[in-house]
Amino acid sequence: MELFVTQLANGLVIGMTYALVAIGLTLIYGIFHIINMTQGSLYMLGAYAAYVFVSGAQGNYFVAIVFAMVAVGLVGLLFERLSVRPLLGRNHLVFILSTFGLAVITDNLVMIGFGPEPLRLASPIARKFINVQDVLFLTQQKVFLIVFGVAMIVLLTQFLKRTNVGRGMRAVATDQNTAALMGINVKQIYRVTFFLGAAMSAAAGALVGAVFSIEPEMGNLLIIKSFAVVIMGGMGSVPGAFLGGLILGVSESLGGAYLTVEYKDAFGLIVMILVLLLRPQGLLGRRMGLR
Amino acid sequence: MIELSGIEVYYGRVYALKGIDLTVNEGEIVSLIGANGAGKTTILNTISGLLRPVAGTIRFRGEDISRTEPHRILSLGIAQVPEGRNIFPDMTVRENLLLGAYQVRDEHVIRKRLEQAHALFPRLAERRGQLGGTLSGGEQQMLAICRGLMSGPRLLLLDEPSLGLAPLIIKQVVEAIRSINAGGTTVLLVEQNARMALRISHRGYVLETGKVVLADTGARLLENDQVRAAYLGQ
Amino acid sequence: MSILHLRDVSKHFGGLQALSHFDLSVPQGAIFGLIGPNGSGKTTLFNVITGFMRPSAGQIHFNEAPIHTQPAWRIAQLGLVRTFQKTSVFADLSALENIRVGCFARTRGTPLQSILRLPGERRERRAADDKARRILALLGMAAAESIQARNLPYGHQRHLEIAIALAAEPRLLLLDEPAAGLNAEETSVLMQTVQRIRDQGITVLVVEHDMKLVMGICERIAVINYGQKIAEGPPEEVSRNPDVINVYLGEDLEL
Amino acid sequence: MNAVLRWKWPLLAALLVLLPHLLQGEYPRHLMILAMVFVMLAQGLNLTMGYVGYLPFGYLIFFAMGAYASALLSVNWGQSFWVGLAGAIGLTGVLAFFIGIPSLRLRGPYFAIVTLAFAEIGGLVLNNWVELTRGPMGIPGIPSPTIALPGMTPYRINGSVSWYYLMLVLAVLVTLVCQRLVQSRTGDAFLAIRENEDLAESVGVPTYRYKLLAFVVSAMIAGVAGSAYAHYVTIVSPDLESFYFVITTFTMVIIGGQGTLSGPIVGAVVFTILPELLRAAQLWRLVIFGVLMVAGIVFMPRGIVGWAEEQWQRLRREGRP
Repeated sequence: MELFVTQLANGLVIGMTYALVAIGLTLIYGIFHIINMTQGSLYMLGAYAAYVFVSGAQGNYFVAIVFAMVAVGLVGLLFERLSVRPLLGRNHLVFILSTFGLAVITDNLVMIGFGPEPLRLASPIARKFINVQDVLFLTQQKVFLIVFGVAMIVLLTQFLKRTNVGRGMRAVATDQNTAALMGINVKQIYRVTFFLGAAMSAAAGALVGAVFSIEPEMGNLLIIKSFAVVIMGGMGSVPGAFLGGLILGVSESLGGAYLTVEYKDAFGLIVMILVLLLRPQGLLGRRMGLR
Repeated sequence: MIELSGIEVYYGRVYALKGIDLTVNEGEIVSLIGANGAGKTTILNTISGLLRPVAGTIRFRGEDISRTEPHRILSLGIAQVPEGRNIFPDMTVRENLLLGAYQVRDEHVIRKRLEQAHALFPRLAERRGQLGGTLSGGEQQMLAICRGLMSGPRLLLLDEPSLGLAPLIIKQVVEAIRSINAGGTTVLLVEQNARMALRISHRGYVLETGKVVLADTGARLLENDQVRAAYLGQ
Repeated sequence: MSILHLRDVSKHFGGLQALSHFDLSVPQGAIFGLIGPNGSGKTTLFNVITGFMRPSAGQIHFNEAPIHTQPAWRIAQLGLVRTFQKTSVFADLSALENIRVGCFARTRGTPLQSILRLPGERRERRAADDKARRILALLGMAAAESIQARNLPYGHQRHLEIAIALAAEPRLLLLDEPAAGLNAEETSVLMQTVQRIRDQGITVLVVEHDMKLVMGICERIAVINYGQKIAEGPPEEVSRNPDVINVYLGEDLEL
Repeated sequence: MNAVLRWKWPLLAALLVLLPHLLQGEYPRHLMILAMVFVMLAQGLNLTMGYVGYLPFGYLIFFAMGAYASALLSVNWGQSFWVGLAGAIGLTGVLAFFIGIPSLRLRGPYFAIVTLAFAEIGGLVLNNWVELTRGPMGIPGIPSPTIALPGMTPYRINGSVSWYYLMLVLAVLVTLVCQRLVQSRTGDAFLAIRENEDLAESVGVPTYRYKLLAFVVSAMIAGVAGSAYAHYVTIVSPDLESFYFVITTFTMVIIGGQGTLSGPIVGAVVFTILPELLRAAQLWRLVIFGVLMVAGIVFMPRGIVGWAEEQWQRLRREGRP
């Protein structure tokens, strides 16, 4: 029982990370119809940005999260400028390669700057425990991560639903030309989307970085796993990405505890392959607006 | 109000418009008619800024807008109701209308225009919480027209508003167009249903493969044999 | 005798009925026109005939053989070849290479033969090159042989499209809006080309909204609206049909 | 100039044969050997990516699988290099066939991502099936190949010169197979799929079969490269699928020139040697590759070879008024 509850909680922590990164992926896919391979690197950058803020500038960890989101959001804008905008109108495959190239550059620059060894992102609540009925001992950091993640996702969905720019993003995702006829500045929407997508991943990195350690390669497997999450939840769907992320996180955690530790990383991939193969038409034929 | 002179547009290497000259005066309903592929929609999309002309100028109230971006053109007072309605299917009727008012900052103005829309088509008020994709074709057309009006345009471009609608609904749409025009909005109307369009227009232009072949008052064009020829190749 | 026969063909997408109970017989050796307004189901019909979509119900026979369960490439190899509405060429390949692809259906070399460079394979390929050059010459495009398709003038691209289809040696050629984007002069050249193709014994089914072209060259016309056939007959008869006039000019409403 | 053009093939052949004698020292020869491995890898990738227009993102898993197949056959089961090579080709071919059957129903980015997922799963297997693969430790002690023809004393490939010739022969064979495939009816089908899949299908090309064919041949070529590489470095480990190989191979094809036969060769040679010239910047190697990859995609979409062809044609046009 204890093991189960603990693993479940850990699964939710991991799952929230997947969800945040996957949301970034899904937002960008929704608007550009491209797969942004830098999403894992942005996540890693988020962790390092927070680290620099906390360890380098002696800043507060919670402010560091916001700092990481803004700073990495700006990096996202740079990425959009470098590897997406110049290629608009070209075959979709080039985007996978160009963003992959950027991811390699980013990961290795961080490797050069900070070294390959794992670093610790210090959070004041990383070692404070919450005791739930003597069955579950959780660090406050993990609880905070889940709460913060949920808050981000709620904020984002409300943003998409209620604000003018949010509606504009959904409109551009569905039909760019008609959106332009509504007076929406499509290029501006592009930038907002990349900023938000990057900031979401950065938040995940800054949060999870204080749970585990941070290293330049921490985003490597994440990109394809969050793609799996997006496929499971439905392309372009924010709630779907949230749910898919949690499901994958929990099943990895429980599967890792009860079935196989070695292959837990394969769960999401196998599910994704199955989804894509069993109903490719349903998936590809569906409208891919933001929901 | 708007004047196109010598407009040429290409899709890649294919010419779509070859030297279009046309004017719409303040307060008019002007219709563009012609067979499929004659270039009617292309003219509207060029005015809206979705397409760039390679030659020619478009003047709107004296200002050259032929190189202006779509969102700026809207803010100058030109709104387009696109062909096929292009309602955002995953958004509610209300959200669709709000998108039409994307550039309007003043809440009061938005509320007033929503009321006007609901007055124009009471059906939309009933359906305000429903998703756009679940509306019938007629309701979608009503929504599209109102969405176009939400920005408070001086010139409304209507692309095939009767497409695929039952005669009864077409009548409602026509009534709406007339009342919009009576309210002071200039209308440029593209239609396949030439008889309907010409009946309600002050003037009309007949297009054939990217060129204007006839221009006259609506009533006179209705009687013209060349109009039939343009459609039926007789 | 009819070369293509559709019986009770329907196609729906979810709740949308794109084609309903469509019957059609295309006589051997004819130039047959299919017209209808935008969104009437013409292109769906084309896709269903050529195997790019499966009909939801009904049967399609080509030369007496059922084809509605065959994949598109097999239907093409049987001799039913189509063109596309939007210009469809192999943009980065030269004109000659484009047509050589068209020869694919009429050559037999296997990948293994290719790797081993067996003499038969090479002979076949030279023959395909010769055929491609002949077709280019026929269309007056011999000089364009090594020019990339994307760099050809638009009229030539549309001709190249037909050339690719001809290289596949069709018995029935389906042309999807071949005159779209052509000017009057180019259209009249196209009309002559279509007639020449038919004179070689190839049946032609052409979808167009340019009524002049259809009226000018088709012996028989079917009119489709809302996925249903509303009229069929010789051009003069069809153009006097009140239903057709309503579809094209709009219903005469009391306003 | 024309004389050079007429003699280019014999000249090139002579150069390639004499190269290990012109280059003294183990290290330059090692680089040439490595370049040949990359020529094979790049040619294989180019077949699917450049000619058919599908991006097999997880391509490097076939390199790793080929290497492991060969290593296991020779180390665990005492087979010769040649059996190992055949085993590598067989295994990668079968794997690609079964991965390709479902994956190739997907188009565009979905295909790329699914192959990547398969590759990740493959990587997990290599890392975790410890009884067979020894996990991250890898399999050391892979023997050198021996050439034994009837009536001849077995000749052991040993030392950089003989390794160079073996790799050269393999790379030339691979290139020949690619050349013959793409300059044939099969190649017409490949290009047609890349340019316009629907149009290809409409003139009778069974596009699915040909995509599968290209994918399987690509994988088998990676298998050959993997097998030969394993025996050359005498150890295999899951690193064969690492970022280093992925980014290197993709950059070679992209910058060399996709959809050309010489592009992958140019790319492989340049990008094997270039990093060595930048040895001071060892640390920066992957960054530089990344920059080149992005810059290549943005500014030189047709690669060095494509660019050179354009320049050549322009020169010819200008030379002939």
